Amino acid sequence: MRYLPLTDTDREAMLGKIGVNNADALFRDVPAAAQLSGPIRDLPMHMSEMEVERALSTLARQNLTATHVPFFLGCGAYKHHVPASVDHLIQRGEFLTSYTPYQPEIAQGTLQYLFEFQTQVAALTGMDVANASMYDGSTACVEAIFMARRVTRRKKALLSSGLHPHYVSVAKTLTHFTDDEIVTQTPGLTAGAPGDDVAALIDAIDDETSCVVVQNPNIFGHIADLSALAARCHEKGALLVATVTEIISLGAITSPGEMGADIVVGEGQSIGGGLNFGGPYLGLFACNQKHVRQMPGRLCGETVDAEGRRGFVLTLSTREQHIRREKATSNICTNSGLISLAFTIHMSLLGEKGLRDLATLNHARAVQVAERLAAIDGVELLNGPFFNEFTLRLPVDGRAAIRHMAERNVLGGVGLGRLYPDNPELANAVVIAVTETPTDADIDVLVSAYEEALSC
Amino acid sequence: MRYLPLTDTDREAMLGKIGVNNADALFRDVPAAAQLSGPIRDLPMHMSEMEVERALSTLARQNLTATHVPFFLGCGAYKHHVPASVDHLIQRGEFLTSYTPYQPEIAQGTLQYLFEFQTQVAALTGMDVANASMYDGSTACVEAIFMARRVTRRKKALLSSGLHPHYVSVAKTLTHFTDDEIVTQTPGLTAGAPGDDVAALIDAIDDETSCVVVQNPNIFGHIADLSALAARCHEKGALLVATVTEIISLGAITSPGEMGADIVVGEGQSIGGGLNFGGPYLGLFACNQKHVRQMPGRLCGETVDAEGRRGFVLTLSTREQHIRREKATSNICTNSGLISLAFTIHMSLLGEKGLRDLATLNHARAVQVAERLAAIDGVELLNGPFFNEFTLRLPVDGRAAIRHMAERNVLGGVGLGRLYPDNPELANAVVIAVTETPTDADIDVLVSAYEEALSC
Amino acid sequence: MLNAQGRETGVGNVDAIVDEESFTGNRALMLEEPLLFEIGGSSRTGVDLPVPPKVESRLGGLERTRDIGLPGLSEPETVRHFTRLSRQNYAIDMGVFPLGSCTMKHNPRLNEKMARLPGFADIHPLQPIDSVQGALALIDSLAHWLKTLTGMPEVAMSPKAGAHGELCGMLAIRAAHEERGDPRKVVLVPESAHGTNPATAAFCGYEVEDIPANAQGRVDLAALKARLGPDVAAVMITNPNTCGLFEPEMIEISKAVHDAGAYVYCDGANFNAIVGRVRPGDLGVDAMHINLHKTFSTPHGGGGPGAGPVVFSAALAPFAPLPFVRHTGKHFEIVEEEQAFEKGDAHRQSFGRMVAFHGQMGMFVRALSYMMSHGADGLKQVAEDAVLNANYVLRSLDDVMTAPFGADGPCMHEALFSDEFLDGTGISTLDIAKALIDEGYHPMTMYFPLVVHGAMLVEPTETESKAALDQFIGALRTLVGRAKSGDADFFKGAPYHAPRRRLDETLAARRPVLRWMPPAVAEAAE
Amino acid sequence: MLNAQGRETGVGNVDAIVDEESFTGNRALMLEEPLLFEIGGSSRTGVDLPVPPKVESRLGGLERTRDIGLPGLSEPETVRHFTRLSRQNYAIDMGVFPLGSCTMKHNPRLNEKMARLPGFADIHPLQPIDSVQGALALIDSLAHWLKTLTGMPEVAMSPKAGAHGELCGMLAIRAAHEERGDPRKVVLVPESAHGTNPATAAFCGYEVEDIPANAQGRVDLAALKARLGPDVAAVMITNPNTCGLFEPEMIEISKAVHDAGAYVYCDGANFNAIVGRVRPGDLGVDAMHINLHKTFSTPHGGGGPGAGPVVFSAALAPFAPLPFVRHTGKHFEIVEEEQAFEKGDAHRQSFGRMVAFHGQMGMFVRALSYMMSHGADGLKQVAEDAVLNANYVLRSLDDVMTAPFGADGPCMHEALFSDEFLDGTGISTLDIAKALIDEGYHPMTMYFPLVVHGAMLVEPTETESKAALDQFIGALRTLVGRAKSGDADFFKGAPYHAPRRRLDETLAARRPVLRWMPPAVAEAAE
Ligand SMILES: Cc1ncc(COP(=O)(O)O)c(C=O)c1O
Ligand SMILES: Cc1ncc(COP(=O)(O)O)c(C=O)c1O
Repeated sequence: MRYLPLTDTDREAMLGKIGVNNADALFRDVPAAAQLSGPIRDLPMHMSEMEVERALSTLARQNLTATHVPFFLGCGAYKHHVPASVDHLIQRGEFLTSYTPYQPEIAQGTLQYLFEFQTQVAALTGMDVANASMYDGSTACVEAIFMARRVTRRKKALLSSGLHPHYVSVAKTLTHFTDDEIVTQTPGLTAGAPGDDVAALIDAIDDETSCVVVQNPNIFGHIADLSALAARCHEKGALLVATVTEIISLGAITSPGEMGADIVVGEGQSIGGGLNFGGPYLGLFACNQKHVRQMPGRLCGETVDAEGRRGFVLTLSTREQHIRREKATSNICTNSGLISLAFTIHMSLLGEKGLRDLATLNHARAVQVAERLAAIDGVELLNGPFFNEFTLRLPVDGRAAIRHMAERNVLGGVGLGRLYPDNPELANAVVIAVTETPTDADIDVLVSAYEEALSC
Repeated sequence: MRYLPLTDTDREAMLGKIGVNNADALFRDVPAAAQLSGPIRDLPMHMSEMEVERALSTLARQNLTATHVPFFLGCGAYKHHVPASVDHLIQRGEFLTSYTPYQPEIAQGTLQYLFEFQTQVAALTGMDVANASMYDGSTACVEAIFMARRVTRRKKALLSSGLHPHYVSVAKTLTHFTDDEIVTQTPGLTAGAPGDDVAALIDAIDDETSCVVVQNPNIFGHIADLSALAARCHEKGALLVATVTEIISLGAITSPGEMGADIVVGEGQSIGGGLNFGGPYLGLFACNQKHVRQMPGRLCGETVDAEGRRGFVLTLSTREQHIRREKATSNICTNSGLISLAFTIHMSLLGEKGLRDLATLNHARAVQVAERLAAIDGVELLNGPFFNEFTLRLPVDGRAAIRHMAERNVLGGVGLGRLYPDNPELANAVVIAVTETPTDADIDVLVSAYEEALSC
Repeated sequence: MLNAQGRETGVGNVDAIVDEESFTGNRALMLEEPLLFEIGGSSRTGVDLPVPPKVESRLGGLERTRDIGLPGLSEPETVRHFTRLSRQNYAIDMGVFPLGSCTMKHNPRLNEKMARLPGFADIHPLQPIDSVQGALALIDSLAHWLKTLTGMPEVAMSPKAGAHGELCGMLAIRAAHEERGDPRKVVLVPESAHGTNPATAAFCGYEVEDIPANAQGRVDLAALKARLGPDVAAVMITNPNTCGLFEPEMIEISKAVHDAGAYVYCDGANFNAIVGRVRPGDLGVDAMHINLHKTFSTPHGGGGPGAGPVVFSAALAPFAPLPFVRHTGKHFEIVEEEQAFEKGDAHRQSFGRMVAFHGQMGMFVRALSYMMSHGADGLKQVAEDAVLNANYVLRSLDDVMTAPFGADGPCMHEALFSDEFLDGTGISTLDIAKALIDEGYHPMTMYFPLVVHGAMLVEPTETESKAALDQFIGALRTLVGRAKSGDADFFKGAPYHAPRRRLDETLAARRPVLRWMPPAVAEAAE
Repeated sequence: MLNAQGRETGVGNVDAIVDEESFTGNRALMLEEPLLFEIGGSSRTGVDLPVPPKVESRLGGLERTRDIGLPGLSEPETVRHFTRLSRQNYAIDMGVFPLGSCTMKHNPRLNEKMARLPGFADIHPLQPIDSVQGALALIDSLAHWLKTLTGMPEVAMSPKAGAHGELCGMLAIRAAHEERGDPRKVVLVPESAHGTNPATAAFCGYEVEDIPANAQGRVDLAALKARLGPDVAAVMITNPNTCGLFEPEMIEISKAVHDAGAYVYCDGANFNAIVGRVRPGDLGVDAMHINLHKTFSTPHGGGGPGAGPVVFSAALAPFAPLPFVRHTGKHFEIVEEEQAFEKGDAHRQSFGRMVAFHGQMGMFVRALSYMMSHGADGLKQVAEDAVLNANYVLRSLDDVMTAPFGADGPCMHEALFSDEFLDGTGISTLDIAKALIDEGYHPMTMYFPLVVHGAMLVEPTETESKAALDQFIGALRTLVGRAKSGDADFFKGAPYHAPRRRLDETLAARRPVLRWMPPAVAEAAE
């Protein structure tokens, strides 16, 4: 076995040192009833690297790959071009094969990029501080709801109908057995402002409300001004939790922090991450200084060493499970380390200028495509303002149309029936994301694919 | 420009420090007649990474790729499975972006692997010492001819007709303007021993002969015992230069050193290297201790540092151009550094056991395929002994048959008409290499492809 | 002696020594590196982009007006910045990393390559099902491996890490009790458990109570039985436990728990010790998470990402979360929403979705690649070598260090020591750890588990060679000798050669600085 | 102060210092590593292979009988061995690498990715032409870039590195003279030329004679004219030359050489200084090699591989080597053999093949990727920034170091210093270089070119930022100050912090040990 360095001679010698005759003797605590004789049945024996590579490549080839076809899917996961240097750097063994930086003297590499990551996320979201990452946007979102409860000592969270339905489900699941109350509405496709329920939320906030959770841009691509909502939250002593699933949007639109959000959570996959069929992704979590001790997850902080040189350490860990156990702010331990590194690297490459230009490019391409598709007979563009994603109402079932295109190697968007199976009002709607990646040719193919799909 | 760190502000400040107004002033030594005004015409302006990747990927997709089809080509370049860790390690910046180890205190990484590489090559070839690599097998081969001249002070080199025709051409080209004499015969396809001219060579050696250059396995895959030839060379004061283009063969057959060769040169691409359409490859060069000071190329040697710790340095550089200039043993400077690292890593992974098993596997698969193809009507297997490569005589033109199969996505071998366009005797012959990489299914496809190609 | 270029080729001044710092602060290949914000510029960028088409903005007046305040770097500077940072880290690729409970084993590069195949890395979670059949087949096949290796009938693939898996398991347990109309409130957790166990139980609204341990570092069965009752929903057990010991009475424990109408949650973080040799299903476990980033070697990546699939017994299977992959006979489908199983599906009672999309695909590919490479035979060998290495370390050190449970026989995959052997030296577990850093090692886990004073938990894993272990043992024995000879000053000062000496964690916590600020702002803030 | 786990969180003993070596010889992250043969074993392997089918051997009695004597390593040990070795290297990715004449610029990772596309990396040089049209198109397009950038009508793509390119150019020159029936014997090469120039000329059977230089470090035109005559076949000139200076009289030089019936070979190693701004074709050059691994950033890889395509003037074009790619109107083909052009082809007079197959495809992909990324505008900026950086270094140091040609005006891409400023200090160029190592830099080129005493040739390249240069300048100024204050002992002892102190090259050459031997054998050999 290529991964096992011990030779039989080594094993002999070591068993000798230990003073037993064979490996079985080392497992003597295992009840006889649970001892297996040979290798487990129903599983293959070891394979050469070549054979494994062949088998897995065969599976990989059975998927329709985004780079190989015109691609326009979004709804919480976006395809952006990630510079080659990002993947090169995160594969350095010193990053890839290290552990959580528990020994700071030999983990300054990890600690410093975490400090840089926290700074970038805080700056992007317009907040004071950010943590060292959560699993993904959906888990960051529910952690924000729990944090709001700790801060406000209230239990009622209002969820916007524009919040990603998976995020809503996760919040419901994790609060199901706690005494938290989750209030949600099913979204309506108001033309010009699909899923925009800011007004309704403002009215709904009461003295039991711990927080209001909104997404911007929302699941339909709509973007809204959250200032009034924030003001109302603060009047009522509730927190505004803003969710951002397309982080690139913050290069073009006002940050939630500037609009008054108290907690900003998000999905960071767009910067540095790939699509990866949904994971691993990158949970972003930012808030204001005054709430920092209620934050979930790891935090990296600056300090000095014995010789007075600047250095970094994990800090405020009395919030965390390994110190606080059942009183911890969260049970999270392993987070999204390496993906936050990819984010930090890609973000350093972009810089302020690159991010703004990239966001501008995304928006311009999306507007272009939206206008061309809206021009197709029977297609209605539902969005007023949007960033790089928008919703169309088709004269036919959205999922069917998308499937029809996929069979012709065009990945033309997400049929909302996929996300809202029980909501007939959304059955004909599709959400289309346009990033910097599609070529002009891809866009032409998309447009004719829609024309073709609707004409049959 | 993403690769250029200077900002215009930086440039201003620096021009100021230098005391000129603009960059043009720095080029004042360039004759006005040769000064270009704007960017050179007929070339595109800079492109985003995304666009470059797209353009090059498009070209790449226009080639029929070995991994994607049944593949059986050899003749000096072989497809072997290279473990993923090899490519990972050679991409470490400390290896990839370093220079020739001229400052040994901060180049021990490179120097130690060169020392390991030299040891591996010497052991494999059965010689005392090896250098730190040449460009490829063909240039190593001609350097051996020049070295033989320096050692013997004679000018006549006899080249076996089993030597790769490209190697023969290179030797002819590089000796064309020197007063060296190159004696060659065109190969004959003697059944049982194609290209085997050991006997003829033994007769041809005379007192002017500086060296005899043979290849084993030869271009037709035939393997021969070189001991008698070596003995005769030594009798006559000539050197035996053995060339190995499939280095994996040395895991199964007796090394040239053991058969009495004085210089062993070879192509190391089979271990750690890819096909790369012919380059970069890896020139191997080994000889015996007594001739070391006549060797071309770099040598790494062991020494100690000021504190007495073992360390490595480039040594015996008085042979080299940067010290010896026109009296150097060769003009080579940049060699195949990183490819020799890949070789060293792959060779360490294989080890004695892995290399022998791999060679056994190659031979067994090749024998299997040879027998199946020889069973086809009208197909004649010309080889007696062979390793993983053999020659067939077809009832039709070899290149045509190969082209026919390629159009059907089968890369079935090399038609000898490609290598010997002026030798009608070889027109119907094809050389087929079988390594560990083809699957049983690939082999079935190959066999039917030949049946089909011959039946039309 | 001079060479032909006229330069010396000797060794220079052997005795010279240097004290003061260099101008740059660098020490040859040990390089200092500022924060990227200190070298970057807001007009600098490491990307080029095509010019956008001219369109009328549709941002609805929400255009960003204020600067973000994020300096950028050119690509050369970026590559250098992160390369220099990386060199301040220790990693498995560099040497022995015996961090107990973390299973720091070799990460095969094949797995990295496979995870990057465009067919896996570049597909969207919401693509039409028929366009991702290969991906679903992979998830299904990994699920088969996990169920077969654990001897359990069901597995939930979506949990994102071990702690998330614990949550998954406990939610299923809670759902099962609710279903029975018997919502219990208490979960029993041994003091030796990892912090995530009690934290998770609390997260699901349970009260956490301690399970007493016996003198051998195992669960005290009698005490447990005594505590079990109608209020106990579940027992969370780690087996092998965090002392690196197997629970010999596991079957009885499970039986007692079941008899009391409760469920057995097993923390599978230590599965590496028994993989391929023992199936938790045969021990009566109802739910167990598997850290793919431990046992199945998906890299830890400096803290993540991981993956924590959870296997379930028949009793809990119906409550498993969404989504899940199933084969309909003609193709694979993924069940994402409650609505999807009106048709009397086994999962009707699913407790729902716990994360967006379908789980850690990138980790799934790596884990399956790892499993296929080892095969059933190789995995069994993994467990045996992991346990062999740990016992070898235990027996090579227990004469000079204190092995609290050493006398009771072999350990599993971890060798546990207490700081008793340091009594009176004034030297602590922390000091030993820091001194190991100078020797070129990552220290073992310190001060965990809490049941042993000044714990040192050594987990070599199966991918360490005997030679590597012998050198590690030699280094540790030397340090222990030095400690006993009472050279406390030396230890208190360690590490000496690392990029940093000891860091002031007290200061960091007292005055948290959690982000960089532009100098101006920072001063203002003072 | 203790944390909740009961461990200290302070900084420990600040004043403690450590002198003696560690048990392992490691210093935290600076790790010692034995030879792989000292850790490997002959039964060990890091690969698994399928079992071979049973067949009757056809090795004809040549089966290997003796052992090879090559220990193997498992994959974990291999990855660790080479990772640890790599950490003993300096590299561009780590910091400023101002090695004059080597153009150590940033190597974009995109190029590495592109070169690994299976469509390029995994095709065989002898595949049927119609199955490699994309590869031939790439070579053709790179050829177009090279011809356009140099303003020359023809290019030979197959040379494997710069020196091989020189050989290519000189062979073409020799062939051209032979064709004219006027085989000349002498090639003129300035003393400042790189060693490969005279070595190459000799390799082609030419006698090498010196070209005198003038006081400004340029070719002495008058002296050159005086020497030119019917016996001179060619002049090899490096422009910009190895002193980092442009030859202002290049056009006159070329004219004089041509008038004398000889050819101008230009060493293009320094093309980076003028790429996109000056076309050698406009200077009368007949042949010039281009080091793709310098100007076009294909990585140096610790010594190679490189690529050295050669551009030719119309006069030499017909003599260019085989093979070459051409487009027949309907597709690309590659002309490999003399036979292929009986049909009155322009290349009828080709001097033949100089290497197997078609050249360094892997490097071609990287170079083209680099060129497309920069474009005509970016490449011009490359030359300007490279020259700007060099002049900035020159003017930031010429007040404390000796810049022999500094007074004559700007330099090109390299700043050249002599060791005059060290006179009387007892400190040499070598000592300064070794002291720079401790500061975290790779030293500049030392003792080359030979025309300047104790030369220090600094080539920053365009991919260094101003901040990086300022720190480098600061470090060098500090060292120079220290040298002048006469602290020779310090310099003679440097480097202090590198993995090794100065190495004994004298010993290495006197008693060459060029390979590892099993201890037994080694002793016997003593
Ligand atoms: C015993 C034990 N349980 C649970 C966990 C938590 O797993 P994860 O970090 O993957 O969330 C760990 C990991 O450190 C562990 O060691
Ligand atoms: C001026 C000069 N000429 C020629 C060469 C030789 O080029 P290569 O090393 O690619 O053979 C070099 C490279 O060091 C050089 O600097």
